[in-house]
Amino acid sequence: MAYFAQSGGRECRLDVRRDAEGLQVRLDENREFRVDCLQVDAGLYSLLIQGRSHEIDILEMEDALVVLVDGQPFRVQIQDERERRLRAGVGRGEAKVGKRVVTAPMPGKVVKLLVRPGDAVRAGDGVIVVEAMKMENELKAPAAGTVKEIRVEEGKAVGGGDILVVIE
Amino acid sequence: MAYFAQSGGRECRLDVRRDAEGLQVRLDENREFRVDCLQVDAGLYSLLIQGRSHEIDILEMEDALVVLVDGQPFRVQIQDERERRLRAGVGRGEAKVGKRVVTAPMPGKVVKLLVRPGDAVRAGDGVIVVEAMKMENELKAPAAGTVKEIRVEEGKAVGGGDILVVIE
Amino acid sequence: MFSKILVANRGEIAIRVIRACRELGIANVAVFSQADRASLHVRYADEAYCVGPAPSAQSYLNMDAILEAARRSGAEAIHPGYGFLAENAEFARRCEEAGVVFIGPPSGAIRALGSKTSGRRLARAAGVPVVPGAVENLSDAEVEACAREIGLPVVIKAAAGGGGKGMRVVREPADLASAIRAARSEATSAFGDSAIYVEKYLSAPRHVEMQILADRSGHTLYLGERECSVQRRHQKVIEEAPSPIVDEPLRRRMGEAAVRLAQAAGYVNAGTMEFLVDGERQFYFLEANTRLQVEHPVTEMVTGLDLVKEQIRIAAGEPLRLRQEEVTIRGAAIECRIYAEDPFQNFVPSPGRILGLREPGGGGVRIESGVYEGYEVPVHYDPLIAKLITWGRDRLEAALRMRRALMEYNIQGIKTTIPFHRRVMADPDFLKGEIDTTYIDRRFAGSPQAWSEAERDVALVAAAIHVFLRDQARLAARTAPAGAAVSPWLLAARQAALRRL
Amino acid sequence: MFSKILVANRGEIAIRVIRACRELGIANVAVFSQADRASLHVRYADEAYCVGPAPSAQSYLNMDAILEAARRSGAEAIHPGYGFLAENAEFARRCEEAGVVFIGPPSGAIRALGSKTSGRRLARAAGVPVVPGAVENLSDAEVEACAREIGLPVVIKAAAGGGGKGMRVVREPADLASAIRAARSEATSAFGDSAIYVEKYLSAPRHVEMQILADRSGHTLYLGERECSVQRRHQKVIEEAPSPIVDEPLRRRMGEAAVRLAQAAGYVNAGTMEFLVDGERQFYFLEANTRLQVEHPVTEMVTGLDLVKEQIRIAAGEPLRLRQEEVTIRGAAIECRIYAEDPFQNFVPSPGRILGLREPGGGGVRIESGVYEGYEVPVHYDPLIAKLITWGRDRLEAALRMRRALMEYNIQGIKTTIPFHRRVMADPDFLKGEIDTTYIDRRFAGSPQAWSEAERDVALVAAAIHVFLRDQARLAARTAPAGAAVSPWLLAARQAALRRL
Repeated sequence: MAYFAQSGGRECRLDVRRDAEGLQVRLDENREFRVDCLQVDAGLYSLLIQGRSHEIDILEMEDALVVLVDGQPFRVQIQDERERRLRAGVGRGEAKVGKRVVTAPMPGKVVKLLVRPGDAVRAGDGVIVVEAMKMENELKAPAAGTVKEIRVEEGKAVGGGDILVVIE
Repeated sequence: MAYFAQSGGRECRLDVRRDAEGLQVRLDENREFRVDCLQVDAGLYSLLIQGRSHEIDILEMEDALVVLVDGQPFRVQIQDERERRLRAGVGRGEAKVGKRVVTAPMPGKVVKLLVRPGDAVRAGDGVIVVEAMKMENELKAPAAGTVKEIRVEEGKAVGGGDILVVIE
Repeated sequence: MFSKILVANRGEIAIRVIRACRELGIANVAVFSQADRASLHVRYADEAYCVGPAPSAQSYLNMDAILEAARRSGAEAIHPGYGFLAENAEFARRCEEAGVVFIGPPSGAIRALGSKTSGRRLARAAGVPVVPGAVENLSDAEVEACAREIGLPVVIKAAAGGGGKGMRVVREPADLASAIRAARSEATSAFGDSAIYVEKYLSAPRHVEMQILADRSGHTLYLGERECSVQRRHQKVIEEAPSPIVDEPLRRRMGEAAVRLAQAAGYVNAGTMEFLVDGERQFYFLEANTRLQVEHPVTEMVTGLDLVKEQIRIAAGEPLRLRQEEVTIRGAAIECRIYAEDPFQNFVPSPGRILGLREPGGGGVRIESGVYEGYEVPVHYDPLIAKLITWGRDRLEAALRMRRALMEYNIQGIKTTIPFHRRVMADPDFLKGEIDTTYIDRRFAGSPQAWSEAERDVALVAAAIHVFLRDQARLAARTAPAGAAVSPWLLAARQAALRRL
Repeated sequence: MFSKILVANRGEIAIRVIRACRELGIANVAVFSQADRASLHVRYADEAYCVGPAPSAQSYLNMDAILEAARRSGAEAIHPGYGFLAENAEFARRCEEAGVVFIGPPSGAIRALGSKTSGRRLARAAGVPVVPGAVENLSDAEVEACAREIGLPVVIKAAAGGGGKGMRVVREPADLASAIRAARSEATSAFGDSAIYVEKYLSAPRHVEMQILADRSGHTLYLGERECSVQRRHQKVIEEAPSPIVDEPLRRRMGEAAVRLAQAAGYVNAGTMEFLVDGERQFYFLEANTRLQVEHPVTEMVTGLDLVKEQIRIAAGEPLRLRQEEVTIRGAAIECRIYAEDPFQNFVPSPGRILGLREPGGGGVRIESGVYEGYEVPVHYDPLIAKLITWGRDRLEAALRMRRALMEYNIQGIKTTIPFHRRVMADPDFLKGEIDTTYIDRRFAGSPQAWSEAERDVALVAAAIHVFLRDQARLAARTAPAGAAVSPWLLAARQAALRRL
C-alpha cells in the first residue's frame, strides 16, 4: 500500500509491504526500513528497526495523527491514494467556509450564551461559555459574521463535537 | 437459578435472581442479600451489599473456586442442580480410581524418569522429575500400584495437565 | 483513635485517605454520586454509600446526605480531602453539631483564614507581608474601581476559591467586565459562594507555599516549602519540594511567619500558607489553604511523614510526636499532575474510557491515581486523574527520574497531559530550576511541536504501519459476520491482541 | 562515564538496570531470546538484539551472542543483573578480553568469593566465623561421608549457586542419595557447573546479609543489613531492612566483617555477604553474592542510595561519593517477591497470559515489575514476575502498608503468590518480627485456609453470582453468531466490559 504523509513541513511517500519476515516500509523511494512490529494495544506498538527499539503511541486527532516516538510527539497527516485524490478535488477555501460553526470540544454543559441570533461578531469574540470538568471555557467565533443559528440552550448538556452556534 | 455450595465444611443452597434493581441472592432459605454488582473483569467484581464494599477476585481451580474476598481466600465448591444430580450418580470411590495418573501441573520439560513400566510404587514415591520455570519438581505417585504406562520421554516438553505416568 | 472514618470526596484523594485509614487499622466509608459507582474509591473502601446524583451540588456538596451516611455507618470522623467541602466552615460547624469530628481545622479557623480576604487581614495583623489589593467581598463596580486604583494587571479571585477556579487575570481594561462575570459564575458553581475580590498581579513571581501542622495544644510545626510556580491558567501543574530558591535561612523565616499566622488564627491540623516570592526573594502572603493540598505528597517524600495519618492523629486529639528540629528534608521530590486534557488541542478536557493503562514503576516513583483500565473518566468532575511523584537524592535526579517515569506512563483511550510533562522535563530552564508563574506561557506558547527532529522518520514509518494495519483490520471486519454480541467473556479477545506482525 | 550499556538479562532486573541508565542519560541495549520479543525490557530499551532461542543456555547464557550484541551496538559496558552470567568469572574474563567493562567485580574476585567453597576459605582466613562443613568440590561419595561426619541435618548446595537452586536439605539418611542427584542436576542446568558441597544445617537460624560497595581504590562501605529469613524451599520470598534483631553495635560488627572479607578478596563494585544468625545473635558467614541481589531495593529505600547507579559509577572508575558515617538508615522497608506460582496448589509454577493487572499505588510503595496486561509469562524462565516493596517510618508502618498494597494488587489470568503474602502480613509472628528460616514451614504448613470466617457468607454469595453470570453469558454466546474474527480493534470490547448488574 502507498501512503502520502505530511509532517513538519515535509511531504513524503510511504510504501508498506508485509512479507514472511514482517513489515517492510519504503520512505520516498530511497530508504528501506525492515520493521519487527509488535502491536500491544490498538494504538500502541513496539517497533524494532535495525536494532533500535521504539515505543510508539498513536493518538488519533480530528485531522491528523500525533505519533509519540518514545514519548516525543510528531504530528503526521497521512492519506492513501484514494483519499489524496479526493482531497485534491476540494478547494482549500471551501473547507474554511464550512468551519464557521462553534462546536463543543468535549462533553459539558452550556453555562451562558453570550450572543443572540442576528448579532454581529468579530473573529475571536466569545459566543458561548461551556462548563466541562468543573472549568468554564469561553468558546470564540472562528471568523467574523452574523450569528445565524443557536442550537443549544443555557443549562443544557452538550456532547463532544456538537454544533452549538452557526455563524454566517 | 439454584446452586448448591460446599465451603469450610458447610453445605448450603443459594438462589440467584435478577430483577430491575440488580441481583438478589438467598442463602439457605433464610438470608437475603441485595447486591449491587459491578463486573470489572471476567473474574473481578465490586459488590456492594448493604453498604459493605467488597472486592471479589475469583480464581477457577480444577475442582473448586477460590473466592478472594478483599484479598482473603475461601475455597468454594459450587454446582447447579443438574451437575449435582450427575455427581450424586457417580460413586466417590470410582473417582479415586480414575485419579491414578501423574499429570504435569504446568508446562515444563521432563528431566528424569524415576520408574519404568512394571515397577511397583508406593503412594508418595517419586516417579518423574519435571522442570518448569527453572525449578525441578519431583512428582509423586498418588497411590500404591504398578507402573502401567509412561507416556513421555526424558528431555521432552510437556503441557500443563498432560498425563505423564499411569499407575494401576 | 477513631474506629471508623468517612471520606467525603472522590477520585485520587479519596483513595489517598482510604489508604491512610487502612494502614492505621481504621475502618473507612466512601460516599459516591450515581456517576461514580465504578470509581476506584468505592471499590477500595470498606463501606460505600450513594449520596446523590452526578452533579456535585447534589452529592459531594450535599451536607445532609453526607452527614446521614456518617450516621448510618457509625463513622466517628469525616475527612473532606481537598475541594468540595474541605474549606467549608459551615460544614465543619455542622459536623461539630452532629458530634462527628471534622478532620481539619475548627470552623472558626476556617472562617478566619479560609476566605482569602480575612486571611490577608489576619496576616497583616500578624506582621506577615501581603500583596496590594482589596481584601473585601466586592461588588462588580467595586472590583472595577479597585482595579483602576491599584493599576492593571490585576487578578480577580473567588474569596472561597482555590485551584485556579474562579480566578481571572486582567491585563486590558476591555477584558475586565467579562473576567468579573466569569470569576463570579465559577465561584458560585464551584464553591457555592459568589464573593470575589481583586489584587495586584505580580509580573513573574514564584509561588512558594509552606506546609504546617498544628496539634490541639497549639504546638505548630512547619514541614518546609513546596514550589508550585509551574502553572497553567493559574492552576498548578507541577510542584516540588524543596524550592530551588529557598535556602535554610529563608525557609526558617517563611516557616516562622506561617506558624505565627496559624497560631494567630487558632489553627489546628494540616494547613498551607501560600506566598509569592519576587526576584529579590521577598515573600508576600497570598492565601491560606485550610486543608490538605493536592501537592502534599512532595512534602511527604522529603520529610518521610504521612500527612494524612498526622491529620487523623491530630483530629483524634493526639499531640504531635516530633519537634521542629526533628523535621529533616532528605533529597528532592517533584509532582506532575496528570489531567484528562488534550495537550495538543489547548488542554480541552478529554473525558472518556481508559482502554489501556501502564503505570511507571521502579525506585523513587509514587503514583496517586484514581483510575484503572476500563474506567470511564466522568464529565462531571475535575479532570485530575492521577499524580506522578518522583524522589531523588537531589533535584536533578528527581527530574531525570520523572522524565524516565513519564516515558513509561501510558494511558490509552483518552488524552492526558503526560506528553506535556515530558516536554517540561526535557526543558533546560526547568532542569536549571528557572521557573516562575509565567514559565509555561513563556516556554510553551504556540502549538506544540516535536522538540527534536531526530526521530521524525520513525514517526512517519510508524504512522504508515498504523494506517496499513487499521485498513487491513477494517477489511477483515467487513468480511466477518456482523453484530456479534460483545460480552465480558469476550475479554479473552485480549488473548489474541498481542500480535507480532 | 559510559555512553552506552548493554543489559545481559531479562524481566524485572533488566528493566531496573535500563531505568538507571536512562536516569543517568546513558543509552542502553537489551538482549532477548526468541521467547522474549514481547517482554517489557525489549520495549523499554533504546536498542534490542535477539541473542538466541528460548532456552537460556542458548540465549541469556550464550556469551558469544551477548558479546557480539555488545560489539554491534557499540556498548562500552555490560550489566549482568542477577542470575544468568552475573557470577560467572569466565564471562567477566571474556568481557575484560573483549575490551568491554563488566559491571561487577573483577573475574579474580568472583573466583575468590563467588564459589561458596573458596568464599568460606577466604572468610576463615579473614577471621570471619563460618558454618561447619566441607568447603571442597565433592564427589557424591564424599558428600555422603562428610554428611555422616558432621551429622544430619545437612544442606547440600551448588558451589556456583544461589537463590535456592541446586540446594537440598537432608534430615533423613534415606533421602541423601536423591538429594545429591537433584542438587547436582539443578546445579548443572542452572549454572552450567555440577560442583556441590555440604554443610551443617542450623536448625532455625535467621538469614541476615550485609550489602557492601567498593570502589577501585579499595574504599569499601557497608550499607546496612537485610533480613531474608522468610524463605520457602530455601528461596527468599520476603526480605527487609533493617533486620528486627540487628542493633547498631551488631550492624557495625557484621558490616566490618563484610568489609574485611571484601577487601581480602580484592573486591570492587556492589556485593553481599550472607550470614546465618543464631538465637544468641552469633553470626556465621554463609556465602558471598558477587552481584546485585534481587532484594537490593530494601537497602535503597532506607539509605536513599541507588545501587545500580552506584555500580555503574564504580565500573566507570569513579570514586565513592560518601564516607561510612554518611550512610544513614531512615525507616524500614519490606519486599515481597511476586512469583507466578499457585499458592493454593503447593506453589506450582503458573505461567500464562496476564489478562488483567492493577498495581498498588500511594506513598511508600515501590513496584519492580517485568510484566504488563496482555503479556504472556513464558515457561522458560524463573517465575519471579515482580517485586513489591514498601517503606515506613518504622517496621510496623512498612508492614501495614504492605498489607494495604497487597489488597490493591490484582493480577488476572495467572496464579501468583500475592494471596500468600497477604496471609503473612496478617500474621502476628511476622508483625512482631519473630521470623527465622523455618518460619514459613512452621506457620503455613498444611493446605491454605481462609484465616477468618467472618466473610464466608460473602464468598458464597459471590461464588453464586459468578456462576450465575457465567451461565448467562454462555447462554448468550450460544445464541450469537459463531466464529467472529477477533482482532486488536475488537479491544473496544473492553468498552462494554464494565457492567453493572
